[in-house]
Parts: sequence; structure tokens; C-alpha cells
Amino acid sequence: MADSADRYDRRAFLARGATTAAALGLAGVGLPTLLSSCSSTTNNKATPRLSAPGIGTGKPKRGGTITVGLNSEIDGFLPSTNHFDNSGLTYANSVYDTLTMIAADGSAKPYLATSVTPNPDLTVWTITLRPGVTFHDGSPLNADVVLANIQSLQASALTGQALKGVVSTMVKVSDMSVAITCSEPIVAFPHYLATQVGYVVGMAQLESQSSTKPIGTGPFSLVEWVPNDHMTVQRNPHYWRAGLPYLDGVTYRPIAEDQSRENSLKSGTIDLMVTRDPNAIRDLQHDSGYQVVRNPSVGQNDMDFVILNTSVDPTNDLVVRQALAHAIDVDQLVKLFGAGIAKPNLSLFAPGSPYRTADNGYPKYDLAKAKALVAQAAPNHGGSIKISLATITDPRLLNEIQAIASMWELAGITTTISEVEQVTFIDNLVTGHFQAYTDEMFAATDPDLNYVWMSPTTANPPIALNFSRNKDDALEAALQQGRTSSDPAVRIKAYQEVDKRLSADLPYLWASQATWSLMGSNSVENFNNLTLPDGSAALGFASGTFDPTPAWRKD
Amino acid sequence: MLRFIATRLVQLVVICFLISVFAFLLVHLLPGDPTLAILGPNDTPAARAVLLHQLGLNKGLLSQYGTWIINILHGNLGASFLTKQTVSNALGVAVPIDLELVIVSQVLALLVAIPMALVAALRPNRIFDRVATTSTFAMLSLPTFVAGPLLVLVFAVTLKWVPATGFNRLSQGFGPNLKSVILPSVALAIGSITVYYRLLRADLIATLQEDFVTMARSKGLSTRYILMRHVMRPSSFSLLAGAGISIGTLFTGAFVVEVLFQLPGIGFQLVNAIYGRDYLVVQGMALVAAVAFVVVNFGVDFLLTVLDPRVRRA
Amino acid sequence: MSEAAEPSGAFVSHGTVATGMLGPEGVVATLAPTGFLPKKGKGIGITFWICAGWVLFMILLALLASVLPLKAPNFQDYSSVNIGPSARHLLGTDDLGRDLLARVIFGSRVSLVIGFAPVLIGLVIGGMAGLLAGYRSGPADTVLNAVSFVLLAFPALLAIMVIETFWKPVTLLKLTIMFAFVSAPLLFRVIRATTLSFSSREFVVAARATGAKTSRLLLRELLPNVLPAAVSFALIGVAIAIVLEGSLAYLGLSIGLPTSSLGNIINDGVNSNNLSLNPYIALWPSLYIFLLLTALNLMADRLRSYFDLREVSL
Amino acid sequence: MSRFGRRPQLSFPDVGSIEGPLLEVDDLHTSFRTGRGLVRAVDGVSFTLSRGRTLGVVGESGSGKTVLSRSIMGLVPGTNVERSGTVRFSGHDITAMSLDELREVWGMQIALVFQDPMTALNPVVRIGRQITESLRLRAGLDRKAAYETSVALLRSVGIPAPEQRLRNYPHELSGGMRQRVMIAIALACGPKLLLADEPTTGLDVTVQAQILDLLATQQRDRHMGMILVTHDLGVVANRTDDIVVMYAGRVVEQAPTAELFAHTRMPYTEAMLRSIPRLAESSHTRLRAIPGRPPDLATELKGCRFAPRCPYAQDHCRKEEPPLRTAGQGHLFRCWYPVGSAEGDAALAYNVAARVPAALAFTGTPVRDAALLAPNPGASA
Repeated sequence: MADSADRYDRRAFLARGATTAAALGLAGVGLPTLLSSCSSTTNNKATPRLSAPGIGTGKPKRGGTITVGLNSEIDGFLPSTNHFDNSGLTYANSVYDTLTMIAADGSAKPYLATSVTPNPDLTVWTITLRPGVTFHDGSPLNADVVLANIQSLQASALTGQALKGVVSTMVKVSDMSVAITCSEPIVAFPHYLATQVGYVVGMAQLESQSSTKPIGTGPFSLVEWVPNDHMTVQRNPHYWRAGLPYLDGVTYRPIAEDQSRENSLKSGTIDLMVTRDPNAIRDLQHDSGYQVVRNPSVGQNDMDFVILNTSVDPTNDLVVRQALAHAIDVDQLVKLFGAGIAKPNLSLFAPGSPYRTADNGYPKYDLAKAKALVAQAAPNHGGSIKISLATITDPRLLNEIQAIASMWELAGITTTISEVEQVTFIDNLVTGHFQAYTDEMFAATDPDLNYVWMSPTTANPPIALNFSRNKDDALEAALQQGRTSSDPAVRIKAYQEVDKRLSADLPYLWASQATWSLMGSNSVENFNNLTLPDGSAALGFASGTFDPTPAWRKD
Repeated sequence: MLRFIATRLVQLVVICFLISVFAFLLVHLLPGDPTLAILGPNDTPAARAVLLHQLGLNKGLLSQYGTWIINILHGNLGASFLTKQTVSNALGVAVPIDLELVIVSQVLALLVAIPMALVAALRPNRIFDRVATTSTFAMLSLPTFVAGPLLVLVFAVTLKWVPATGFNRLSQGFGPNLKSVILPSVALAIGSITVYYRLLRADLIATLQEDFVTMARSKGLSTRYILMRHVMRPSSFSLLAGAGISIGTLFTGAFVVEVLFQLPGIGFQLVNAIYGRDYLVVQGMALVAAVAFVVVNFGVDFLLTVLDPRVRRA
Repeated sequence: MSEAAEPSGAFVSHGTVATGMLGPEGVVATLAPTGFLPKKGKGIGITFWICAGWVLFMILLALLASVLPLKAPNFQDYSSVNIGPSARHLLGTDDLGRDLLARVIFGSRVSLVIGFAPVLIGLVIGGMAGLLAGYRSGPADTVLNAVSFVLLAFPALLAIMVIETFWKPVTLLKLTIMFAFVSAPLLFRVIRATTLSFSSREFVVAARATGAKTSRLLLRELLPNVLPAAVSFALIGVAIAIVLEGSLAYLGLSIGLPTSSLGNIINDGVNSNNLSLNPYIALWPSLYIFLLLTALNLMADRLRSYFDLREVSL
Repeated sequence: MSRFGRRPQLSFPDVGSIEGPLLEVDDLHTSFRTGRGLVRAVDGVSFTLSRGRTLGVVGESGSGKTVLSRSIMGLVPGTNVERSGTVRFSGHDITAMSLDELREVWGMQIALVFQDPMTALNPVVRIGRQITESLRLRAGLDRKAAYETSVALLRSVGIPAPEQRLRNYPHELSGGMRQRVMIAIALACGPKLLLADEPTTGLDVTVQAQILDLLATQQRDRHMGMILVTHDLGVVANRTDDIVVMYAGRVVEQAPTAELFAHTRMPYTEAMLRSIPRLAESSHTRLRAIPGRPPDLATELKGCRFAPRCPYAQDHCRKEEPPLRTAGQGHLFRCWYPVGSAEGDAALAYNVAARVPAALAFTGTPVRDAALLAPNPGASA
């Protein structure tokens, strides 16, 4: 498996090499299941939702269609072979259902399954399926379909490698339940079922391996997909959740340019849009004509950072990496590009996360120290430090790297900047042909979902999902502890250790959290009021992923 | 006449052949192993086998070209390695958009340029002529990538008259369809107006001085009749030739406009394919675009021959 | 009245054969069906000299940018980000606190190089070939003609975009070469056609009869007469090249960072910044391009009317 | 079609039934404002023409005769034209008419035959429509009647197989045929006055005669008035009733044809007469071309306008322009030293003696011989 991302649209999800985490289908959103009780963010449920943007106030209205502007296009709808970024997950949410769904508090709750239960040592997970659910083609949801899905995921070059450490064997327990055996205890297993690998695809589609004609159990079914232009879905009249969805149909429009998408929303061309442009939030958040849903503070959001290749000269030198880190004035960067919305965040975890430590040891901005480190390291690298910093072709990112480059130059680091196309960008990350790239990833509802990006086990050439190729045994130990331990306290310690190890190793130079948001004009209501089957609140919009099930038109 | 057309047809075929060779070689000119370049890290044995088959890379260059061109003549232009969508399907989406863009923009340009040129030519060097000629100079100096964003800002974002992005097909209703193409068409028409206006004005002024116009006046025919029946046609040849020329500008403009307005025409899809390193799509789209360019130019030439009885002699 | 001997449209009959196939970028070519003697008693006009002066001024600014008292174009002053025109920053600053005046002037280097260098190269190469081919028809002329025909069959933007996909990274030199490839055949055709119209004129025939050497004939007799059409056309070629480069930059397909170009800056101002937040980023380079193009177009126009070149399609 | 058609607003009574001349031109001036100044192309021309009669207007190119013919019709285009004087057609003042009124005159009452049918016929419109358009739009005929009329018209001007010719484009016909077509077009609506502007220039001699005969026949049959504009006195010699000779925008001699030829008074007319090609000589050859060029009409002219080229010219001529003088019935001329008068003979003899080049050329004396004869070259200047 290789490519960790969409190779598709140019500025489509160009921004910040996004893709990555979500694209592999390994990312999800929210807090760790088992820790939800200790989470400090339980106030989510208590928030009065009536006045919140995206929460409907009146009686639901049936009928009508909406148009949603997405930031990227996808390469297809087959979970085992296509790269689901946030837009891909949004498409998938419309036509498929996942076995579990993330609740508003960040826990994973059964969705297409009625229960997902582990054995005592968390190595065998039994999934019991919801009865009476049918696919768009009329075929029933049963254990055979689910088994076939997981087999197909395992066989795929894309998802197989990611599942390798998770799923070992599986058996059909009954017509409506399957048991999955893991090679080691996987605490976050239910979270995996809420990601790309949790979508259940109809048997007919599995057999045809069609990436263009999705057959799911979802609230909508495909009408038409014209890549790069639109994807249209219509209401599934036999949807298993009675009364849902309200809309007759949804049209998704990939509009890569942030500014174009914002213009489209302003001109009424689209009703809703997904964006990570902080300028849009600044422009519209106080405008009564729009409802702006910010990324929830639940779980891990995507991080914006510079990824360094620890296997090539001179970034293989820790002193150089330290110099680079000390030289970046993150406050200034965020001030320049955050539109007053983004906040500096020098950690894998956001403030409020239980995994966040008071001090993770990440190098502070210190130009003098950076200069000293450069002087110290230079003799080992031919007398001067030369760095090549690149990003994908995106006007905002291009400005960011120019600012970073000028900061590095001030510290005496010769920096050349360049732009690369999305596809080349990802290829180079995977194959290690880069020194420093801007990147954006790590959105997850459980930190274990990010294991594959950081583990030394995936850092080996020629193709490495641990792009920075950082091989730190202490980091691996902490990651393993977090993965296998069911004790919340142990996990907190483990992931705090992960954060500290990253600060020490410096494969990633942190900047800020991604400023995802979902914006709607007032023609759409209730578009962020996703519920679980029992009526309790689900997470809804997070990290650029949207579910249209609860939305209705106002007019 | 027949000989003339035959000669031009032979030229057309030769040029199309050369274009196809160029497009064919495109993939083969990729440095190193083209399959690697195309597949990138997606390089699994299965994908490679499919691609090898699709490109016919395991055979000699000549027979590869033969297979490739025969496939193309059968309408099989290959498929995207990303979306699995066939290039023919993508073209099915793109071509109607491009056609509509071209037609609407050119009709708009003519609707503006012809009356302007008529009024200016009837009273050359008077106020209207000076204003019109100056403003077309300004338009000539307004590239699409400058005019386009301005138009969006004013008419889509501020006035909300038309959508800022996207294309509504004719099947979604005439109104929505027209609304979605009008702004991009205006952006495209700006350049064409200038070309048409200037060619037509110069020609009209020359034609209006012809004896046959005085002759028509001496018959007591009305000015309008004379303009329509005696002046427009002989003056329209360089206009038509200008339309042929304008296709080149349209190409440049259309690419920018399609990206700006997110219209999945050939330009937009081509730019996306280039960014996605989707070489087969680049190859197919470029082939079709270049052939279309040549064929349209041929069509213009042909039309000129039909319209101007004097050329037919030659 | 009666000496309007050539019926209008007559030039089209031989002009268009090329037209259709040629005109890559919306070219209104210039040819001289009448004669090149400047109109007596009339200067070329103040407009021409003002425009020429303006273009020269812009070129000088770009050439001398590094010695002028300009701020460093890439220096980022975070204490003055996105400010409007002021005493400290005459044109304001961009979103990184960089001085826009310096950025526009330094950025204009790319536009000017891409505008002038390829056309000059094309003028020299295409010009020499065109002069020879137009003067002495023969197999060489036939071959050159056919080659120019084929080269021009490709829409320029498409060809450049496609070539770029496998000729990376994009550099100024590569762009210049590609643009020269596009402009040379065009200028070849213009000069060949113009030369043809002169090579049978009395003064050439007379010079030939007196046994003048070919080189002398070409340089002394033909070149001075062909030059006005060539220069007038080349000016338009420069304008076209500048628009083309701008379009490429807008599509993100021109020279990459850190080299800044006018197209880059416009793209930055339009796409990464809300136009309403800081309109100056996009405004100044747009204005620069607008004024440059207007000057070039006006110069070409003045030349045309001064030398009585008819605006025709080639 | 009706949108182009108009209802007649003026009524022209049958010209044959009213008294008075068909056309009266009185002190007509037509000038063009140009960058170089005011060009007085027609400078005070007066004459009258009765119905059924033919007037020849003769002059070199640049003498203003073409502008005169356009000016009579009110057909001088452009905004840079100054016109004064009156043109009365059938008693109606054409110079005072609006464009709409003029259009009622054009084609229906006065028709124009152009010099060069190649440029005066629209090259991209079939012959048929060029004839039928005025029949349909002006005379109000329906499609069928217009077709039949145009066939008859073509036949009447001597075009064989007219049905086929109607489908031709102008360039597909020979020069003579084109001129016949143009005459047919001019005649289509039955005008009362035909202005023929150099109708035979560019045709070879035999065709010239045919066309002139055709015009004469048509004029007689239709009882039209006709003005024949030409640079060739030979053309008008046998075919006109009266002749007006123009030079530099002025009428310099005006007389009934026979009188003019018999008693030429104006040196310019005399010079033109001597330039008529004789038998068996090509029409293009001028045996005795008049040396020099007509004056630049944009400049202020003093004295007789022909003086610089005139073999008879004396100082008086260069100082004061002669008025139109009368010499017998209807014979006007503009000269201080008229041909055939004692003053004239003396002036010529003086000039020959003084070796004025114009006089030498006129008398056929080789310049070299004259130089030998004269002791004091340059004295005449």
C-alpha cells in the first residue's frame, strides 16, 4: 500500500497535504471511547443546542434538495481501494453507514451494528448487526456481507497494511454477527469501525469492485457522479432510520479554491460549504446570514505542521531539527495566516485534551538559540545548513512557506522553497524524497488511530507511512502501551509520553490546529444535528467531514 | 472549389495525424518508465498489468501506435487512472460545456461588436467611434484572469445575480443553465469583442466607401437595408476569419475561466489531470482539444469559401 | 471614391488559407497590401511615443530594479502587514508585509522577459527564415511553410501546458524556449507573406536586374520594407505572450516560487486573500499588466496606421 | 421586406405633362473639408436640362464632373461636405430635401450609371437581387413581377439568356455585360433622369459604342433626360444636345453640341478636342495630351484656373478670372482670349514667340526648335 492520499484533484484538498490521515481511512474524530468518562469535555451534551448554528429550531421539513460545496474531489467510492479524505468520508456518509458512530462526547457507539463487544482481554470483538437493514439494491445486511467487506479491506493494497496490525482472523458467529480476532489487544477497535474501514458495502458492489457505483445502506443513494463537477444523491425511501433523511436529495460540488467556494456560498450557488480557510470564518462567523459550525473541541483535530525527513541530510541531524524548530515564530505565523481564528498549538494534542501535558518540551521560538544550533551543526553539513521547503500548489500555503523560509533565513539557514503538485507531494512523502514539507494530519477520535503514521514499524523504505521515518523505540513503546491498555490512566501517560517523544525527536514542527468549519446559508436548517439511533447527539461535523442526514430546507 | 476543399482536407488529415503522433509520444517521452510515472506509489502488479495492456507498452512503438490509434478511432480514449472514468465520458461532460461557452460568448461578443462597429463605421472619428475604439483597446488589455475575478466579485458575490461557480446543464432548465454560463461567457467575450469590433469596423469603413454602396444609395434603398444586405456580408469575411483566430484566444481564456468558475470543461479537466498526473487523461484531452481546434479552424475556412463567391474561383 | 480598387475581402481570399490553421492566440496580424511609404506630412503621432516611452520606462524599472531605492521584494515586515498605500510603502504591502511596489517591479521582470525575449528570438529566427522563404520560393520555402503550419496547428497554451507536464521544473529559460517555439512560426508567416508581396515589386526586380547580391537585396531592399509589419506584429506578439504567461501563472503552471511574477501576485491577491480585505495585492499587478498591454497595443496600432498596414487576419 | 419599404411621400407629376425644364442647376457649389483645407470640387455650376434631352458634361479627371453628378442627386456622402446653390428637379428643390425625401427621388426619378460596374455592383450579391431589390422595395412589385420585369429589363439592354444571368455574380460576367446590367438596374424603376458617369471608361471601343447606343436608345424610348459625364469629347460628340465643359470645378464652356464643335471658344475645350483619338487609334492613346495637371483645388486660386496650362494665357488671365461670357445663342465661355478671336490668335502667337512651353506643345513646335528660334529664353515667365 502506498499512496496515502487522493491523487486526484489539484487544489482539491491540496491544502496542507490534508488527505493523509483521513485519506487512509484510519482517522476518525472524537475522544477515546474508553476514556470518555474521564474526559473534561463532557459539557458537550450540556451545551444548549437550540441556538447553535446548524441546529434546527422549527419543525423538520421534508423535501427539497441542497447543494454542498466540498474542498476536494474523491477518486471513487470503494472503501477498500479509494482514498477517502474529508470529502470522501462526506460522500460515503451519504450512501453508506458505518458499523459504529461517534457520539457527541467522542465515544464510539453502535450504529449499523447493535453492539460491538470485546472479550475480557480486548483481543476478540463481536459485532452484532442491526436486523432488517437492506442495501439500496434490496439485498439484506447480514454477517456474510460484513465478512466479505472486511476480507476485501484486508486484501486491498490500500487498507490491508493499515488493518494488518488490527485484524488477524474473523469468523461468522451467526447470521447477524461476526467475531473478529486481533493480534493484540486493540482498545480503540470500535473507533476503527467508525472510519473508512467501517463502511459496509453491498455484496454486489464488492463483487464488481465498482468504485463508481456505490451500493450502501445509507440515507441517500447515488443518482450521478461526474468527477470534478458534482455528485448527486437522492433520498433512500427504505432507510432503516424511520423518517430520515428529510431532504429529497443532495448535490455535492467539489470546489477546490477556498475563495471560489466562499464566493459560491455568498452568491447562493451552494447552500453549505466545508472549508478550512480561517478567513472564511472571520468573514462569516458574525454574519447573521450564515450559520458557521466550527470544528468541535472533541478528540484530535488536524494539525498544521512542517514534516521533516529524518532520513536525509541535513534533517537527519537532531541539532538541525532543533534549530529549525527554534527559528519558527509560530505566534507570528498564526497571526499572519490564522485570520485571528487559528491558535498556536505546539503539541500533537489540543488544549483540553487529557493527553496534553503542561510542558511537552517542545522547543520555543528562540532566534539566538537557533543561530547557535546552526553554528554548531553547520560543520557536520559542509559548512552551512541548506533546507528545501515545499508545499502543494495553494496560494495560502505558498505564502506560509515564504514566511517560514524567511524565518529560517534569519537564523542562518539557507532555504529554498518550491511547490509540488498534490500527487507528487504524496508520492514524495511516501517514498521519502523530501526534506521539509508542510502537512496537515492527525485528526482522530482516538490517538491509536494515528499509530500507523508514527510507528517505527512503518518507517522502512521503500514505502513508509511514517513519512518522517522517525525511528524512536521509546515512542513505539508508548504507542503500544496506549494501543493495548484499557486503563485510562495508563493511556493518558502513554500518549503524554508520545507527545514528549515527538517534541524531543522533532519529526514534526508544530504550528496550529486546522480551522475546519461547516458553513451554511440560512436556507438550510439542522444540518449539524446528527443523532444516534437512540436519539442522543452524535458528533456531527468534525475535521471537514459532514453527514447530511438530519438537514432540512427552511423554505 | 472541390479541389480547394480536397486540398484542405488532406492538410487537415495530415495535421491531425501529426497531433496524434505528438499526443502518443507524450506518454512515451516521460522520463524513465512511463508506468512508474503514471502509477507512482500505486504501482501494484495488477495495476501495472492493466496499464501495460492499456498502453500496449510491451510491443513495438509502431504497433503500439497502431493499436492506440485504432482504439481512438473506435472512441476508446482510455480511462483515468484515478477515477476510472473513461476519457470519452469525461469528454461527454466537457464538450457540451465548452460548446455552450463558445457559442454564448461569441454570440454575446457579436451582439456587442456588430452594432458598435456599425455605428462607429457610419460616423468614423466622431465621438461614438472614438469612445468605442478606446474602450475596445481597454478591453484588449484586460486579460481574462484580471477581468474574471472582478466579474465574480461584482455580479456573483455582491449582486448575487448569477452563480459564482458551477455549470447547470440544459436539462436542469434553460434559466439556470443560462445563468451559470453567462458570467464566464462575458469574461470570455471581452477579448472577442475587441477582435470583432476592430476587424468589422475597419472593413465596414472600407466597404462603405465602395461604389456599390453609393450605387445602392442611388437606388433609393434605405440605410438599414443597405447595411444589412450590401455592406454586412462583404464586411463579414475578415470578421469570420477573426472568429477563426479568436479560437486561439478562447482557448487561453477558456482554461482560466473554467478554473475560475469551476466549470468541468476540457480546460478545467485538463488542468486537474495535469495536477493529478493523470497522463492518460492529459493525453486524451489534449488530443481532442488540439483536433477540435484544427477542425474548427478548417470549418471557418470552409465557411469563408462558401460565403465569399470570389474565393471560390481561386 | 473610385480608387478603392481592392474589393474588401479580397485579401481574405489568400489570407485565410493560413488564418484558419494558424492564429494561435487571437492575433490580428498586419500585412501590407498597399505600400509602406509613410503618409506624407504626418508624424507617427504623440501617442506612439508616449506609449514607447512608457514601455521603455517599465523595462528600465525592471532592469534597474536592484539599484533603485526599492525595498527588498521578499523582505517580510510583519509590523506592517496588509497596509494600504502610504509614505513608507507607496503601493502598500501584502499579507506578508512585503512592499508591493518592489514586488510588482521585480515581478514584472518575468512578464517582460517572457513577453520580449521569445518574440525577439522568434523575430530573428522566424524573420530570417521568412525573409528567405518569401524572397525565394522553392523546396525550402515549401518545407518551412509546412512546418510552420503544423506548429501553429497546436493551440499555444495547450501545447505549453502539456509540454510542462514532463519537462519540469518550469524555469524562465524553458518558458522562453517554449514561447519562442510558438512565436517563431507565427512571425515566420507574417514576414514571409509580407516579403512575398514585395519581392515582385519594381524596386526589388530592378535591384535584382542590376545584379545585386542576394544578401544585399534582402538586407537593403526587403528588410526595411518588411520591418514595419514585423515590428507591429511583434508588439502584439509581446502582448499575447504576456497574457499567456499571466494565464499560466494564474493556473499555477508558470514559474514557481520563489520567483514572483505579476501572475503570481494576482493569483495570490485573488485566491489567498479576500479581495475586499486587501484589494491592492491584486490591483497593482493588474493595473501594471493593463497599462503595459494598452501601451503595446496602441503602439502596434499607431505603427499600422502610420505605415498604412491594413488590419487583416493572416 | 416591408420593413425596408417606404410609402412615397412626395408626388412627382408625370414629367411629360408639366411645363418647365426637367432639371435646373443654379450656382451649385460642393466643397469638402479636408485636413489640407477646403476642396472646392464643384464651384458655381449652373445649367438646365429639358426632358428628353441629353447633356454632356466633359472634363479631365479631377475637374469635378463626378462630384457634380453625385451632387445633383444630393448623394455626396459624409459629414465633411458643404453644398450651396439649388438643384430643382421637376420644380422640386433637391437641395432642400430630407434624406427620406431624397430617397423617393433616387432610383425612381433620377438614376445613376456608374463608371466602373466591377466596383459598383456588389461582388457578393447575385445580379438578380441587385435588379429586383429596387423593383420590389421601391416600385412595390411582388417577387414574381419583379423577376419578370428584371428578365425583360436585361433583355431590353441586350443581355442574352437573362434568366441565367440573374443567377450570376458580377465577376462572372464580362465588362460590357456588367455595364449593361448596371444600365438595367438604373432603368429598373423608370427614372425621368439618367445620370451616366463615365459609362464607357474601361470598355473597349466596339463595346463603348454599343453601350452608348444602348443609352441613347433607352433615353429616346423612355423620353428621359440624360446627363452623360465623360472625359472624352468624342463620346459626347454625336450623342448629346448640349455640352458643359468643366475645369477645376468651374464651367468653362457651355453650348449646344453642334455650336460647341463648330465654334469652340475656350482654349481648354480646344485642347480637349485635339486629344480625341482619331480613327483606328486605341481609345487609350492621347495624341495631344494637355501638358500639366489641373490645379490643387484646396488652394486659393487666382485668375483663370486653366491659365497655367493654357497656350493663350496672358498676364491678365493670371490676374483676373474671366466671367462666363456669351457668344451667340446659348453659348457661354470663360476666357479673355477666346479661340478663333483676334485677341486669341494674337495671344497664341505671342506665346509661341515667347516660347511658352504650353503654346509650343500646342502648336506642335518641338521645344528644341523653338529654342533655336528664340533669342531670349525664359523671358515669358
